[in-house]
Amino acid sequence: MENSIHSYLPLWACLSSLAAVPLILLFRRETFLREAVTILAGIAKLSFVLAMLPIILQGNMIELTLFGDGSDGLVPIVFRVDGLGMVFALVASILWIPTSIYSIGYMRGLKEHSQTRFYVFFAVSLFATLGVAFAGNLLTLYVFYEILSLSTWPLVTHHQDAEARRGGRSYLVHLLGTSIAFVIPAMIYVWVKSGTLDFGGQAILADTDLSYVQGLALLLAFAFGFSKGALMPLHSWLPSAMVAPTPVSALLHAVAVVKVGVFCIIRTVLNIFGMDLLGGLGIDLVLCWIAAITLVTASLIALTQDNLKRMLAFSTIGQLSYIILGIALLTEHAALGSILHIAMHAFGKITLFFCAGAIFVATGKKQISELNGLGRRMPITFAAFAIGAASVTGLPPMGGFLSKLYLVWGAAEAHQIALLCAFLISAVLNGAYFFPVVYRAFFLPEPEMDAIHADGSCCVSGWREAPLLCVLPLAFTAIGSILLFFFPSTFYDLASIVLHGGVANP
Amino acid sequence: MQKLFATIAVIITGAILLNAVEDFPRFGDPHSPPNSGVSGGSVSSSVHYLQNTYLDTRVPNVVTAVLADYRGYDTLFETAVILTAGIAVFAILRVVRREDEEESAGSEEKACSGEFSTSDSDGEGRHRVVVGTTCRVVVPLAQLFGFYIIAHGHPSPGGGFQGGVVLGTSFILIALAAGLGSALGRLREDMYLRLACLGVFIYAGIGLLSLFFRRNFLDYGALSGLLQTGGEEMARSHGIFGVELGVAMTVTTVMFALFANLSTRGELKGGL
Amino acid sequence: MSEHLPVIVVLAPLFGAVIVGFFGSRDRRLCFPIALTALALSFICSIGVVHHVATVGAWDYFVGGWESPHGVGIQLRADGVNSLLLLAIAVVALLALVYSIRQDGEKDAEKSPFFYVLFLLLCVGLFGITITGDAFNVYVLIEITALTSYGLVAMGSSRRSRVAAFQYLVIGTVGASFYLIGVGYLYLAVGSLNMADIRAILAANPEIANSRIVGTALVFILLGVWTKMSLFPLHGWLPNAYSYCPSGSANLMAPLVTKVSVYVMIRILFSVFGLGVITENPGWSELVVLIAVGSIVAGSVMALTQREIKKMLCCLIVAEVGYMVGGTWLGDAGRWGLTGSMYHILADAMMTSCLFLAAGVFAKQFGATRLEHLSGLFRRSPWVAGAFTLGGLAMIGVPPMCGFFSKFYLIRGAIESGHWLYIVALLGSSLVNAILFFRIFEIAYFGEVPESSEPFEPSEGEGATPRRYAVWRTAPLLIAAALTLLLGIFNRPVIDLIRGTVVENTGIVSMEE
Amino acid sequence: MMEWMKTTIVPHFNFWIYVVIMMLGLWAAIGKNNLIKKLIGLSIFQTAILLLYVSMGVKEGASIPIVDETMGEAAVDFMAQGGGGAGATAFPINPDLFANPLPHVLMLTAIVVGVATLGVALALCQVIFRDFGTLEEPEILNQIKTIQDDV
Repeated sequence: MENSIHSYLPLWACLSSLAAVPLILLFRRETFLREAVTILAGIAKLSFVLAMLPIILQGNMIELTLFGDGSDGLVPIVFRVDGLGMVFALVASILWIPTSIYSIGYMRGLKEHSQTRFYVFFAVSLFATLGVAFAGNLLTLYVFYEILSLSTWPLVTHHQDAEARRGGRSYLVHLLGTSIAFVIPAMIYVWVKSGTLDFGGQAILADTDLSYVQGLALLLAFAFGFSKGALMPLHSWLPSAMVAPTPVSALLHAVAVVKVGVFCIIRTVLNIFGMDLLGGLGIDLVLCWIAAITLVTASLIALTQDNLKRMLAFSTIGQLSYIILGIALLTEHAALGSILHIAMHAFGKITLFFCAGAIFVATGKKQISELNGLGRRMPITFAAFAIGAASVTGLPPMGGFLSKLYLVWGAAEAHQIALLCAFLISAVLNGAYFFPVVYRAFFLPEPEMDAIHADGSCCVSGWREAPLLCVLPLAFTAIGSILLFFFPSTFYDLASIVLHGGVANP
Repeated sequence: MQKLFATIAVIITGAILLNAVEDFPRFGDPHSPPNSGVSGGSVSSSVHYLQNTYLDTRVPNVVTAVLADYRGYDTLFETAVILTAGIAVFAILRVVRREDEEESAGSEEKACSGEFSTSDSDGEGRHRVVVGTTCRVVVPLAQLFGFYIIAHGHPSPGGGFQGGVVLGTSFILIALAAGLGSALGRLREDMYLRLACLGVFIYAGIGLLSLFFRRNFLDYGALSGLLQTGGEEMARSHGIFGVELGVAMTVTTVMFALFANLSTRGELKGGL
Repeated sequence: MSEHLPVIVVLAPLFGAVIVGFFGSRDRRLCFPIALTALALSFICSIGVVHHVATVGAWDYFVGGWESPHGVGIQLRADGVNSLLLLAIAVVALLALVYSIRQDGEKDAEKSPFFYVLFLLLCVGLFGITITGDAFNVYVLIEITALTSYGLVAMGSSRRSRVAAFQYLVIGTVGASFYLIGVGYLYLAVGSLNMADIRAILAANPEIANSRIVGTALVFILLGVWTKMSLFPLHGWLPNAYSYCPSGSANLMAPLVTKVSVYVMIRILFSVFGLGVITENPGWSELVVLIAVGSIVAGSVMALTQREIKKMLCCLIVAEVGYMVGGTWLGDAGRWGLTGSMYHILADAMMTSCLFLAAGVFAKQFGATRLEHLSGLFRRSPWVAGAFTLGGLAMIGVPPMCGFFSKFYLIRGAIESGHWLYIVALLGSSLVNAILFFRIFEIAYFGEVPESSEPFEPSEGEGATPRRYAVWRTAPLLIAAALTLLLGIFNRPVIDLIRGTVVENTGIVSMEE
Repeated sequence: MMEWMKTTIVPHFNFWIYVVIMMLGLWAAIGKNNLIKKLIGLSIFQTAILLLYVSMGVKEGASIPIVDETMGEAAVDFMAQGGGGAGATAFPINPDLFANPLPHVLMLTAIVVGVATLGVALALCQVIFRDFGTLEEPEILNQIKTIQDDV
């Protein structure tokens, strides 16, 4: 059924953003050229990914092995594009372009320093993100995972002040510390145990005689080691990383970084353990409950936050656990929902972050309690915010509805009523922390006129939207979330390819 | 504390070493592995040396032949070790004073002119009649003897190291008897450092020559064509001699350099 | 001439040293070009050797043409392990040489020709140790390396450098003498000095191989090389010696001298005693791994307490040595630990070189010797800071830097052989490295640029034009950083070559296991 | 006891002597405080190793390893007449008559190394004395503690 096609496309897709780095450095004085390079690289990346899409949709895989063929017991660097990787790559590369445009608006609007460095590391982190998406074995995955951790550190700490220092430290201690302490030994243990790290074919550990304790230890090592997935109690880096400029938070902490975390955990479940082994050992429930607890707790914490970005951060933690819980349920529909949720949540959450940033650029406000009445000044932004919030909460007709539907369906299928309730409670809580914001913005009166910053560009009288380059992307992604409800077929097909290629017939 | 630690360490070391003694071959055993090889195996290299040295090199003194030919690669680096010592002592100890340079150069000039001169600042030269005279007699003899040892390394005990030390001693003798300045007049500092390098260069250069005859490094047999000798054996013999000359040059100069620097704390003035 | 490459690698710096010594004192401007030519020749030849080994196989060269019978002459042997090390030595030495280009007005300019002579002789020693196939020849070359090191350390500007050099001398001589005792015992037991010959005799005569003489020989050879490589608890000399020597020579010694000693240990185990000694004496290898763990822990803890950049790096060397010794003695059946150790020799040479070059640049360009002085470095000199960052990341073991891949194989070996403590130490030390380096990165990245942000003017009259030489110092640093990255990305060919040699040789070993 | 001495010490007395000398030297090199005494210890230590090697090469009834020229020429003639391999019984040079040359060669190297090391060490001592005014290690270390200057 599956053919693997040898092609260099995945490599080019990864490298296209890396290749932009020297150009960005070269044009560091000409800001226009520099930004044009960023956007062109994004377009190039997207077109490479799109070029691979039809091949994947036909049920094929694309493979590229560098440095050896793995026949001599060593681990080569392998790129393999399958459905799961494609979903993630598609999301990341589509969203990079609006983020680039947005960051131009944002960075210029705030006259940030060191913009060249910002664009350079942004490009590098996209390189690493696609590398993770296309990684064909665990070693490759890990390599790109670490590149991502490091290349985002300068972005998180962009402001270079005491707060950024704290945030950056927490970021690294969590991400680097856990990956060195847990993932490396777990990865090599898997290698010793099974002799391979390759994701192709059946799951790596499927044939090994893991005991319950070993299996549990490995699963926990991976789940917490890939701490970009922000499972509690290793979640605290995510809120503290919100010191980053908003485009960084938007792309990296709603899309790339955290999704890399859950992506890795999905890989762990599907390709390292395999659903059968996890179910057989009975360790899936442990992961389920960790995720479920994270889910509810994070939503509750989000309720108490006043800083808009921190609230979004905790919301992200909760939504990530949706994905992890979905895959850990080990039912077909839950897995489908979980993969779809990668895409849906990405579009929704990036919209929300864009809005937060746009509000900050236009008015300098960060706290939810300050947003009273702003909806009338910034209707586009807040409309987009409402759409994004609805999508993340899971209301129709937004994309998030579909994925959450499948997730709940999967939970029911697995007869896990408690987990089903966790989903529902969390969905209610999502609504509870998002809609007060929308309510405040549109229906509460504005406190005083003169407290508003005057540096946002004025489009229509009375409107004080953020710069056009900020508003356009958020409108685009908001519309994207709606469109995903009506046209989810690409992602749906890809997700079912994952499940039927990797799960149904293992 | 330190002594206690040292005692413990030394006792442990000694115990380990003595523990193995019982397995050792008897003292003077002609059939111990080093002397004749492992029983049942091939003969040890020393037997090969004893039997074939004369055939291969026409050098009766096996030690010389092994030193400079069979294991000449070792000896090359041994010479380099000596050079290193000379250079290192210079680098560590030598006090270079730029202001004084002209002045000291002047005094060297003066020293050069004098015959076992009494140019030292202490001016005690006239009390050294006995020493000076003895020195005048002994130094040429010592140098001659040094050259003899070098040249006679083939048929009798001797060779570049031994001869070089004797030659070096002759210069030290001059320094002791007539002052360092006098000795430096005969072997100036830049000269002896250069000669030390030249010695190693001669050694390695002779070895390198065989590369041009498409033979391996230090294969003196390749030089037979160049030296117009009858066979490779004599070429080896000559090669060994050339190498010994290089060794002697380095050893002589470095011995003197060590003395000169150490006896004057690197100032090369005054002296003992 | 191409059939003589193995010996030319060693001879080029020797001739270079001699020629510098001869002409250098007359015209000091000649020293640098001559030294550069010599090392470049070595570099080219070592590429040739690597190419030959990779395409044809192990390369034996018999000095003096004494090929038969075995063990009469001195044999040079290049295989998958040491040919790469030759290349690494050549690269690191070239970088250190370019870095150490002397300035005309420096205060000890009269000695600068002799600095180059010692530098080149040190390279001779390192190349020679690496390529030789004779147990006694190793001793002679160890002594060349040691004597030149003492001289180079003592050339430091601080009073402390002399004391450090003296301590180094005493300990180094004791270490080398232990090695000599070990070789003597070995000679007493088998009557040969040629490594391949000894190996054959030991393999053919198990009763000799199991005798107490050979056991004692192994113990003393190991004690000797451990002293030389500063394995805990024999590490006392290293931090002082390398932190107080002039940075030009520290760049050469710190990356290479300990690494070459580790190589000697591997070579002795591999080609003389056979890897059987590790697997047949599990108790002893357990002990050695424990010592290695101790070294890792001690090195990391000491590094945490240091506020001086160079001293901190020196302490890290102790920990890195622990990695390699432990990896060698893991004794796993697949020889992954050994593979990892061998790769780590190369990787560590590159990254230590990068870090020491960076420390040198910090000191010369910014006058920064302590961590606090690096404040605002990323703003003052992004390139230098970036290169240092790459080196630090490699030390932490972050992919795709080379430090990661060695740990990858080391841990595999440790898991297969069940040395969990070693894994904990290895990962713990990675985390400590992460703390250490990110502490520096934070200072450098967040810290304010100091008031006197002008290029640092060397105080001791080191010349009025430091700018002119800045590029000579930064270029090697950047190259070293790039190589650290490239060695990581293209680790496969390297690992393949090492693996080929290991597998080939373990085939011989496995017969007696 | 006597028996043990007869089997262990007497036939290997050379090793016992060397080990004892070596221990003395090593103790001085590590344990003494004075730098010059350390060096003396180091030299004794190195010299003891020479003893080890040289005593290895001793053969009972053998002379110095210099092959008589007449004997050598006889060997050349023997080979010229195609008289078997080097190991044949009639070969004119009997290796049992000569001491083992290899240890001597090796020790020549070791002596040279020892001299070189000693020279460098003495130079270092002089510099240290110039800088610190003492050769007692504890005093030097005390003085070093007070330096917080250059690198």
